[in-house]
Amino acid sequence: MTDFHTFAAMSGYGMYVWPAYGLAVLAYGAVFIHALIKKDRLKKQQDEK
Amino acid sequence: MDCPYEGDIIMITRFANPARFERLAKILTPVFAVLSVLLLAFGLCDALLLSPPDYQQSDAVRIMYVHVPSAWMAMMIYASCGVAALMFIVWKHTLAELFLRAALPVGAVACALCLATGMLWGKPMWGAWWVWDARLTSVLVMMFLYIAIIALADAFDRPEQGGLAAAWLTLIGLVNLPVIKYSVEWWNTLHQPGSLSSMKRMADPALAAEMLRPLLVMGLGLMCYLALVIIIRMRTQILARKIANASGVR
Amino acid sequence: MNFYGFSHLPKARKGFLNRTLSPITLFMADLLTLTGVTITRGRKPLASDITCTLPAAGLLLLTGPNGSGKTSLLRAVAGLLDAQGSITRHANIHWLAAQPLSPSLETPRQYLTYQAALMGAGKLSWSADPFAIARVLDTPLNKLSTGWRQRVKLSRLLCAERTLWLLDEPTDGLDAGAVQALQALVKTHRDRGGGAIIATHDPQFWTDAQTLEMVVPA
Amino acid sequence: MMAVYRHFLRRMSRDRGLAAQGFAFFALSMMVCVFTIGSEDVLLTAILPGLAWALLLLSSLLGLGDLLEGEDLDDLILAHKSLPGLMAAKMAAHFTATGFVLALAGPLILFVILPAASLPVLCLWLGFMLGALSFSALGLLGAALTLGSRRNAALQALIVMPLCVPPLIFGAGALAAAQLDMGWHAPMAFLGAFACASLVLCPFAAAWIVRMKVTSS
Repeated sequence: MTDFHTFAAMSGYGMYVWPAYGLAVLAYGAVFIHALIKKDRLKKQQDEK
Repeated sequence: MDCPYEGDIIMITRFANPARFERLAKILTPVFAVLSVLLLAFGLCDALLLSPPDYQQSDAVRIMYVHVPSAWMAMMIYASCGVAALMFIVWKHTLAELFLRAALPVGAVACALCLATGMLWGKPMWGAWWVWDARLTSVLVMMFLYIAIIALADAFDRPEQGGLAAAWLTLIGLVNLPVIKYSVEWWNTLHQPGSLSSMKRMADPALAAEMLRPLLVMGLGLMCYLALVIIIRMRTQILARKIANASGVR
Repeated sequence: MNFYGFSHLPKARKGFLNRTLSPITLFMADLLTLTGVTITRGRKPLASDITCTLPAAGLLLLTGPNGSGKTSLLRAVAGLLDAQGSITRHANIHWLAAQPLSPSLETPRQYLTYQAALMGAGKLSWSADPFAIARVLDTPLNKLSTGWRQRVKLSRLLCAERTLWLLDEPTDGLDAGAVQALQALVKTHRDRGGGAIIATHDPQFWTDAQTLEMVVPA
Repeated sequence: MMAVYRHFLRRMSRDRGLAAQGFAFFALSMMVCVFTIGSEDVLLTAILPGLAWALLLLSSLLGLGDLLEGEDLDDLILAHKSLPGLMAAKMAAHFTATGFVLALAGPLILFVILPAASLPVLCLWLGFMLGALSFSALGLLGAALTLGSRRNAALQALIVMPLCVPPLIFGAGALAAAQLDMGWHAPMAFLGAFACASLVLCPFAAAWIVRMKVTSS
């Protein structure tokens, strides 16, 4: 438990390090998911025809 | 006729054919998917757990492993867009336009992340979210250029014209970016010569091998990942054009 | 233009319609050849596979419903629109678009001087005035009616000497007198060996002309 | 070519309306800034010259909407003059209608507001002239790029402003250096170089873009 806490604390910089990684995961993930959703929607549109 | 460039032109048109691109993309998609999962998984572990904290910045240095790859990708995507723009203007390859439209928003996201993570790194290190440093300012200008190009590409009733205008602006930006970077650097040395040297040390520390490794792995992983995204986006656009052609709407 | 003996003609000529009526084409040859011309707008073909020639002193009417590509074909002939097939121009052209002049603060004199300068004709001098615009020459365009602005636009034909006239809906907004003046002007032009292509919905105004009936693509 | 330029200028300035508007915009913005910053001489001397540069850029964006739009581009393309030359005439018309007037009048406004001793006259005028020239050249490029688009004005600002960063930095840098009694010739030389390069290149690029846009439509 303490191991996890020290890891999460990032020697006091946790409030900067984790948002940085969080933002990156969110933004890059969103780009990927957005691309997939758009593709699926078009695929469906094509299949309907 | 004896044309020394014939081979090159054939090479270019070979891959500029959307059907051939589809075939290539079908092979590349799984390759990039697997590579990016492996590299990013290992890179994240390495960046967060295995690599040592910096002796000066301690664990805050771990922001570097998302910040620097984002900066690389923002620049690399802009450079490749510049090449695509040139190809589109000179040869009018549809695929070049597709690449531009697919890659620019991705590059803008990378650029925005570079700025955001940079701010998150700057606050604990320099005590300020934003410093008017040469490097930061020129990346900010690049961000605005990305936004301008994307806005321009979508601002026309006729999409071909949007693509053409966007290609031109990309090319002009490609010429102008070094000028901007240079002017900003020059401006900065006039006003605050102190911060530049210290900033340089922070941005390019003489990296130890244990820190260089996660950086490179993350960089490569991000490159594969974004290449995957761009390929998916390009295929989506090809699909959209096919549907538009089939329904007779231009 | 050297081939047709234009070079010895001075570029700017004072009131050329009054002074000389020398032939402007020395060889009675074709002014324009279209071979298999196809125009696509977006991905939709507009005019497909058009082949025709315009002889010296010829008049070609482009007729057809809206959207059949009359304007696009004229623009392609003028070199303002990319087209497939071959378009060979043996003459210099005069292009008059269908859009009416914008009602700006400019006077017709200023506008025509500008047009003459743009077409490399040097200073404008008015000795021929078929459209009777002399009395409005210094009235700003925004004070003129549409019909008068159209007359001013047509007067551009006198600003510089060109062999092939491309006129898009030239009779729009004209009264009977002005239409007659235009007919007379085109006739004089043709008598001297010049040619014209006119896109129009009123083919009855023109006699002794070839007609190209354009159709709306399916 | 003079007749063509005069026509462009008439179209641009709508019988000197644009120049007056640009001047009024410049002066009014200056006044608003003084009201918000406060009227202490030290503060104004430090801030206003740099601000004048920013306002010069903003006011030279004013005339861009009408620069190519509404003009009959067909006539320009078919003209018996080179299209880059005509584009250069457009650029010159834009400069005379907006930048030139402001480059003359802007420093005058500063002289009125600020203590005269603190202002480097030559640097101010030269910089404003060269800066306004480069803004007009880049503005022409922006107008060519946005030709035929929707939501024109905002887009033009978005495109032109990032491109205008170098002349802005060089010009404001020269001014700041001159105010501090440091050498301002180097930044001014850079500004001149940028102005020359953009004056030569932008008409060609704009001509290419305009021709491509018209003929491919």
